[in-house]
Amino acid sequence: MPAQFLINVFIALLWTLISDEDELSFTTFVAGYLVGIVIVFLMHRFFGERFYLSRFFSLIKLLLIFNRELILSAKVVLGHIIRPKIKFKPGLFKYETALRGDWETTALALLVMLTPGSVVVEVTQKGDAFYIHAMDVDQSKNALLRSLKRFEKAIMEVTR
Amino acid sequence: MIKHRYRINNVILRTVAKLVSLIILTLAVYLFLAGHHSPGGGFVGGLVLASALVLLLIVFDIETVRKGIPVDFKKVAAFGALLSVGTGFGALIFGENFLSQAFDYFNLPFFGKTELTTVMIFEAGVALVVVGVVVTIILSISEDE
Amino acid sequence: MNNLIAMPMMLPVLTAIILIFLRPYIKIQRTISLIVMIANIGISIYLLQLIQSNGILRLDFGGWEPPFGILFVADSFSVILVLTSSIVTAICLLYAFSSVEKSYEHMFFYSFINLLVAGVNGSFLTGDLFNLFVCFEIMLLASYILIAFGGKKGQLRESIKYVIINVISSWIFLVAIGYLYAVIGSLNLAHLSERIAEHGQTPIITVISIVFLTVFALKAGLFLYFWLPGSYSVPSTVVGALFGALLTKVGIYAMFRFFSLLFYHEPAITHTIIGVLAGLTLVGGSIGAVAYKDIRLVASYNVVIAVGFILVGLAVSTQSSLEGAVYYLVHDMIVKALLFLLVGTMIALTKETKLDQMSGLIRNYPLLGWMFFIVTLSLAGIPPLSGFIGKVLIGGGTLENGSYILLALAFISSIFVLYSLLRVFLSSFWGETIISKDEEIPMKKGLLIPCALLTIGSIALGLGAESLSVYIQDAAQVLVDPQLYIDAVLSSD
Amino acid sequence: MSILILAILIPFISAVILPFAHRYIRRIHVGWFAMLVPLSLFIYFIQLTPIIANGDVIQSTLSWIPSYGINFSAYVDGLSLTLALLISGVGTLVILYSIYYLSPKESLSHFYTYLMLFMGAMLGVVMSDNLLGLYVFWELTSISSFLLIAFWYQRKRSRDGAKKSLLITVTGGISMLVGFLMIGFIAESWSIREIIGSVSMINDHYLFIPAMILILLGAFTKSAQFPFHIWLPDAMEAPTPVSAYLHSATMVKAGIYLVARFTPVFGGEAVWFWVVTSVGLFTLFWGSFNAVKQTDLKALLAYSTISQLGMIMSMFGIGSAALHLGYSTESVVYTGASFAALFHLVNHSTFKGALFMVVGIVDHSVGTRDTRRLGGLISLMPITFTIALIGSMSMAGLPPFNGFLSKEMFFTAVLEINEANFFALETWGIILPVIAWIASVFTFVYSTIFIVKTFLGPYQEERLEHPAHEPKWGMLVSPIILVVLVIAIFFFPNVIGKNLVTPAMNGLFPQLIAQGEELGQRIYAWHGFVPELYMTIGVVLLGIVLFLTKKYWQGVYNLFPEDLALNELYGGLLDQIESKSTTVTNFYMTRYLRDYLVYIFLFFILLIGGTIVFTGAYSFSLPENANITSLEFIIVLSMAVAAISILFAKSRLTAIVLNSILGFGIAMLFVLFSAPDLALTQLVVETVTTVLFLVAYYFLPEWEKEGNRRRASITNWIISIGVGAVFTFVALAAQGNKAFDSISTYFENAYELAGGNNIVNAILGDFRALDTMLEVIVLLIAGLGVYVFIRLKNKKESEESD
Amino acid sequence: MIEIMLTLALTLYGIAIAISVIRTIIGPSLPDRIVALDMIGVMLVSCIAIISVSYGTKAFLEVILILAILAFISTIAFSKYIERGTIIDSRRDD
Amino acid sequence: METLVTILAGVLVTVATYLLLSKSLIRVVIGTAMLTHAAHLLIITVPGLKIGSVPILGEGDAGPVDALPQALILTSIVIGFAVTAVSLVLTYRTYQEIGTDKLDQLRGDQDE
Amino acid sequence: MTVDGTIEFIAALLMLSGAVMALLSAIGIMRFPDVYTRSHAGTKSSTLAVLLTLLGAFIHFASDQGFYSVRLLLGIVFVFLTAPVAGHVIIRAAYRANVKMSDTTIEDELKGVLQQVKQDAEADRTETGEIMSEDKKEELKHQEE
Ligand code: NA
Ligand code: NA
Repeated sequence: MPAQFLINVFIALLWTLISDEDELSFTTFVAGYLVGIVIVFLMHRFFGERFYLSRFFSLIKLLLIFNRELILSAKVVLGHIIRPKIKFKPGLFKYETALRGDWETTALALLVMLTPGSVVVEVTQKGDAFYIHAMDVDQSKNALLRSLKRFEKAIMEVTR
Repeated sequence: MIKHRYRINNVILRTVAKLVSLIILTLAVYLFLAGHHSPGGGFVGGLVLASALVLLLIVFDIETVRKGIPVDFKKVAAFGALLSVGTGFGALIFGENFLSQAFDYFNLPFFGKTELTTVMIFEAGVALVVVGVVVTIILSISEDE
Repeated sequence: MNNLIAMPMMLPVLTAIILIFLRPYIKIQRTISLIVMIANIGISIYLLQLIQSNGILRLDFGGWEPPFGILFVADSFSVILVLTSSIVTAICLLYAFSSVEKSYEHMFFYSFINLLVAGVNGSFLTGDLFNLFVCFEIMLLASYILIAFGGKKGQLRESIKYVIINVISSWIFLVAIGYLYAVIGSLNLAHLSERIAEHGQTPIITVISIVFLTVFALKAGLFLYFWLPGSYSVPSTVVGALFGALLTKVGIYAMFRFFSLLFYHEPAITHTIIGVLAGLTLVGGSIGAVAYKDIRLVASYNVVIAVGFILVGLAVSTQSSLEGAVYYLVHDMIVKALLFLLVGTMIALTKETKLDQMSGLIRNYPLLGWMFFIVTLSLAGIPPLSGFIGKVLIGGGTLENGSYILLALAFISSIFVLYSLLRVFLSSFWGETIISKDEEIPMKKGLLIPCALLTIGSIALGLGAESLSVYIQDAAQVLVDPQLYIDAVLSSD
Repeated sequence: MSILILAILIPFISAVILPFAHRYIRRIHVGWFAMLVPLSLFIYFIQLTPIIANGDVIQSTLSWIPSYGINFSAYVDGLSLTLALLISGVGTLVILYSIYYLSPKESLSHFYTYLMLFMGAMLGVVMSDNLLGLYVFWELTSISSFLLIAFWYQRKRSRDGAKKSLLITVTGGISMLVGFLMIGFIAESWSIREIIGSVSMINDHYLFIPAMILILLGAFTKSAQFPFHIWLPDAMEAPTPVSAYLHSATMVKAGIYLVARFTPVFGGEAVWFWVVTSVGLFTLFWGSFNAVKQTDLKALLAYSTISQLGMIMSMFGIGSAALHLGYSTESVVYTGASFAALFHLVNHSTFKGALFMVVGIVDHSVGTRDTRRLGGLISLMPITFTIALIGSMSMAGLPPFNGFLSKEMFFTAVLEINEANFFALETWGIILPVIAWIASVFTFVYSTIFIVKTFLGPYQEERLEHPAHEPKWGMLVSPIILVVLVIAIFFFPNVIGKNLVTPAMNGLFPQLIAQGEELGQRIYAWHGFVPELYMTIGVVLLGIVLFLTKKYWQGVYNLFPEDLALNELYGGLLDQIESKSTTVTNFYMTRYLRDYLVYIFLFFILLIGGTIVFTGAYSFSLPENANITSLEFIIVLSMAVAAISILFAKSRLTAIVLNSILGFGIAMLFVLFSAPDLALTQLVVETVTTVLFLVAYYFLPEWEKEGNRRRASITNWIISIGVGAVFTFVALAAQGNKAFDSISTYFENAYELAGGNNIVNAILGDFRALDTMLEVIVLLIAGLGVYVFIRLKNKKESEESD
Repeated sequence: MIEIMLTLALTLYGIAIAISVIRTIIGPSLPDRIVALDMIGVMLVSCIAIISVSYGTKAFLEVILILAILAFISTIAFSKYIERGTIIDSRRDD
Repeated sequence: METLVTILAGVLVTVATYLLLSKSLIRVVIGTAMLTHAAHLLIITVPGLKIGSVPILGEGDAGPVDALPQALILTSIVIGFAVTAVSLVLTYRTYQEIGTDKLDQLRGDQDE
Repeated sequence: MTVDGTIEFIAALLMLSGAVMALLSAIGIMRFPDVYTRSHAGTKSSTLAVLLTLLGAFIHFASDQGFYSVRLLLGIVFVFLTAPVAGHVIIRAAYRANVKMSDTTIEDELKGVLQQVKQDAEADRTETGEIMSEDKKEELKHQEE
């Protein structure tokens, strides 16, 4: 995969030189890079690997999912805040994840935590389960579990 | 010292800290270099650098950090001071007043018109002292039995 | 351009840094430190000559002209003090070689000494208000470390008080700088002086001058000396000697500088206050000097007395009293160093600290005893030793000014000085010899020689007072006539 | 360098050389070398007599600190020469005596070194024209005396005696120095001659009388005048040659000399007359009165000396009256007293020196000086007895000895002054002859006691350390020479009178001499049947009666425990000073940081606040203010609240959290006030500091409730608010009193000047790079220091041993 | 208009900060204070951003970053202190 | 604004002074740190607040504020850090050796 | 309103809404019953507030000065990266330091698991010099109230 990137950079450089301007300019380089992306995408199968930017797209997808969740659950928390009487029922539950490795675990944890209303309190020693504190277990545990699954999938698209 | 009978899985913190400290280090270098024209400079650069190390020390431990950065921070500080004071004495060689700084613009390949100044050396010294001292202090206390 | 002026501060700084790299090599550390001090002595002497021929010298750091940059100003007053401090330090270093533990020497001891000296010399030389603050801090930081060097209980206990009190005084200093900058808008001493003269020393400026006075009073131990006896009696002998000789002098120097260069327009307020404080200091110091049997305390209170005495010279501020004060400063630096070295040596030899626990030492250590006797006389201002001329001139100044109470206090205090030290001499050196020849701790030459050098210094300074007079008159001249200083600094050359 | 200067210096030089001589030339007693010094000096001075007697003076100057007019200017006139001859002459004899007196086991090199120091100093005193030069030597005599008294420093009494003498004489010396400074200040000269020349110009200066009193204090302490005499008896702890030399013949005469020397300056003043005369007279009485009850021969001689010094002093006082009258026939009458004083000065040295040597011989011989154990030595020590007899008869003022002559002249003087009608003498004058006469009676009594108790009566060998025997001849030579002089002077008084005393009068009354007054006198043993003679006869008669009835009236002394009281006063004073000092100092030096900080803050509040009030700095207008946005207001308020909350924080962690809020707040204000660099630095430093606190907390205990008593806490509040108020007030006043624009517009050219756009950075890195460099050093010190603190620990804390 | 909005925003932030300060003071538990402190830090980041906009300067952008970083470090440090009592370990514990 | 900030500085001074007067060394050290803040507020207020833009050439339209006080404060901040570090370590070493951080127990021996 | 004007208005609106979010979060940390729930408001709702504000500022600079501030973007990333970790670490600390959960809490699956861990932690703390005891006393006192 780094090879793809290097090739892309090489193309960009080439593009810059070909453009033959008075000065080396960053915008030309960017343009060259964009051109390179197209070229590399077309040819990535020759390298027998995934197109290196597909991870990038997955990442963007992950972000989008996340943003949706973020806004949704922010609404929930804010709702609790402005409600005249506080009547949610917090709780601490265990969630076993399919993700493995430091980066995956971390990413999922970050997402869980960024989602308002849920915090990872502990990670098990093996790193295969989280203890999550949810602000309102009663109402949103299921919703939370659902978004967790979505996150897991999205993360795996990026990392694997 | 503490015998760790229970273990904390610090994976989240450590993973993020690695990433974050990279960002901080980059920022530190940036601040150092940019200082002449925008906020920053030797002090801030050094301090930020030091704070990155502090973060690593908190999140990891002295042993790990020492392995990662095997330098004597006292010497780093001293070397920094030597640089700073050295530029002071350096001016004498050129028959200038003590601590006279010189700057000029040069055309360098790839960088274009670049300003090179002895203040850079001076400030590098400052930064090194700051890093060296902050880390020395924190390490000294933390390592005390 | 007189880069030489920077050297008394910069050489020690550079040395201190280099010594860090030479940590394992004690011999080299010692040699370099000593060489640097000797170099400083040479430089100072040369500068004194240069000032005689060329007038006040200055060095604009980085070539930035005053009042914009920082500069060092070398007039006779400051250079005389630099010279004396270099001499004292060089001699104290000699003493250190034979007295300081190896483990200390491995712990950057000489770096700290160099830095202390750098701070002191910088304070003497700088012509910039804020830079003075920074130089103070260098000196103080080094002193914070040195006072507790070794980490003994007593040292820690006293040093923490010393540090806190100095932190507070530094804070007041900073605040005072802020105040003055708010009103005058400059940091260059000469420029400040010029502007104050132009604007007049308005009430607020007088108030600010008192804020400065508070700072320097704390540093010098003028009236606010209560921190001093405790702190000065805990560090190791050499450090104690350097403290006794140098530290309060910096505060005193600053007071002289500020109240002769900047705030000299309302002497009825400022100088009167200084006079009252000096008088009270003399009283308190005198009482303290005879109050205790711990010889380190006796020595420390003697420091206090000297502060009061010298400040009488400033309170009076006549040409004569100022000359006397400069003489007395030089004398006191040398003799106080000697006193502290002797006291430390006594303690090291007997393992006792109280004068009634020692007896008959003169049999065991005759030279030590006689040097103590000489130091006693010298501090009491007995001629022809070094304290005499300063005393005479300050006394003369008080007469010119009609300050009879100060005159009386100043001279009565020297009786207390005499009595306090005589007590030590009589009880510790004379009397039955209780240390037999076999249990006697042998006296190292390395301890004796530095003391002897200082003793000779005191005698030489007394007998050879004339040789210094031209420089000292010049020094006082600048204090009397600030325009000399201003012209030297603000003229572009 | 002239021979004169050399004469003063030779003793000092030999003081340095003698120890070496002692060390390397073992076979010859070092005293012989030492004796050469005064001997040669004596010869030198003798050959000056004709010149001086001629009315000439010799002078020579050795520059010391010419810039301040402080020099050693030797000036020899009759007065100086008289004393110089005494110093060198008696010196020679004393050293000769000491060679036999001191055991070679003693630390001879020290002894002679001190003695030489003393001799040089003494010569310096009597020959200095420069006041400060005189003072130098003056103090040197005190110091060498101190060293000599404590020659046997292992003895507590020696040390105490030495200490007492040093304290009293140096205190007097310092007082005298102040007097010198005053007189020098008003006369604008350090030269005694020049001062004398300008007396008429300076004598109505308001410092004139204070200067006189201060100088007299110096003279009185040195000459053991009442009430400062208490050091002299204790000084008898010194080896006897020292007592003979310093404490009777020479050093104590320094004060007398000073009075004589300053007579032309202060002489015309009533204060001078009365102080000198009455102190002298009372001392005369008190010394003689107390001498009678002494049982130690040396103590007896000490009090006798005190008494005799008082007598000389009073005569100088009386003589000074002449200057009040100026040039007139009457004045000669009074100058006679001074003449007598000078004459007695010489006489006293001869007989008293001899007597001291006798005591030394007796002591040496039988091992005691206690009159209660002595007696009957006449047969065993006839030569000694003869010497003693001559000496004490002279002391008692009997013919045919020199003491008689001077005492008669003394009587004449007191009788004459009784007649005077100035200085309120009409009323008080009669006291003078009365006291003089009474004192002479007691003098007769103790002189008799000296002889009778020692040499007559029963010989009680069992009470002595050794059986009595005559000493070696060497020890007798000196006293014999002295008593020969005692007799010789009686028969040929005018040799002294004409060659020494008359020229010396020049020194006292130069004004009168200048006007042609003839002050020389011929001395006669026989005046005819004049009141003086009757007085002497009365003295003898009453003296014998008193001696014989001594045991009946001795109880009188119990009524006068004052002498003891004076000594107790001295001892008590020292003890009181020490203990009160300890109490006072302990009272405020509590070694408690809080108290020290209270002092600092009170000082800050009172002094600065006081100055504000005093100078009127309180009236000012507030500076022009920028607007306050709500965010700013909230931030400021939050900071204030957070800060105050720290005071109430129950845990240290809370405190540090609140402190972090402050840090954030400050950084925020820096942002608001357009200081990005500061904000950056503040933030990082704050964080690192916090981390530091947390690291250190690990080692420190949780903080406890302060548990202050209510009062302490109220005090704390008052002080805190006071400091805050003063700080704020001055700050506002300073801002409201802006007088000049800042210099910093210059830095706005940072780009052209230093090649940087960031002005703050340009200042730090270039314009004020020195600050930055040094600040880095500060940081370095802190870093290394922390390392040292932690690494350098006492392995085994052996508490407090250095 | 925009200026008013910015001022309003700053005021709201100010109030939020004030509330957080109160939480820091009243606690009651130490983690409560840390939560509030962390929040103050993050809100200040926003404030500085707004101030930069309203002052029209880019000079504070570094401050924003640094503040974010340091708030994080402080929080980590405090938390570790609460958790363990020591914030810097000498040796690896895993 | 200037007056407000100055008063804030005054409040900080008051609080700091109160802390300095306490027995516990840690309180005292915190007090010293707070004093420094007050001094900095004072100095930054000196040239007048919000009358210029940031002292970076080319930033903002108004002329730059007086940069000198800022430079001074920067120096002082760093020095303050150094001092705090030293006093903190001294405090802890004192506690370690003597076993108390209470100043009233740190008086030491009386001579007599 | 011009395009630029509109964009700037949007930017300002973003910032303002961020401010509103922040205020709400602040109210949250006042109102919520225990530290665990407060942290939800504190560390995360405020994250959103920052996101909005910084975005607004970014847009403003981009449109107003044509300046695309990498630093602002980096700031956003940074906050996103660190805020949750901070929350996690605080909560974990609170939990391990035995800060009580509110009474309304309905489940605690970690309780049993961490029982042992807590005991160990307890033992460690006492071993390290009762550092925490005072802090904890205070907490307990507060919770009793
Ligand atoms: Na003793
Ligand atoms: Na003793």
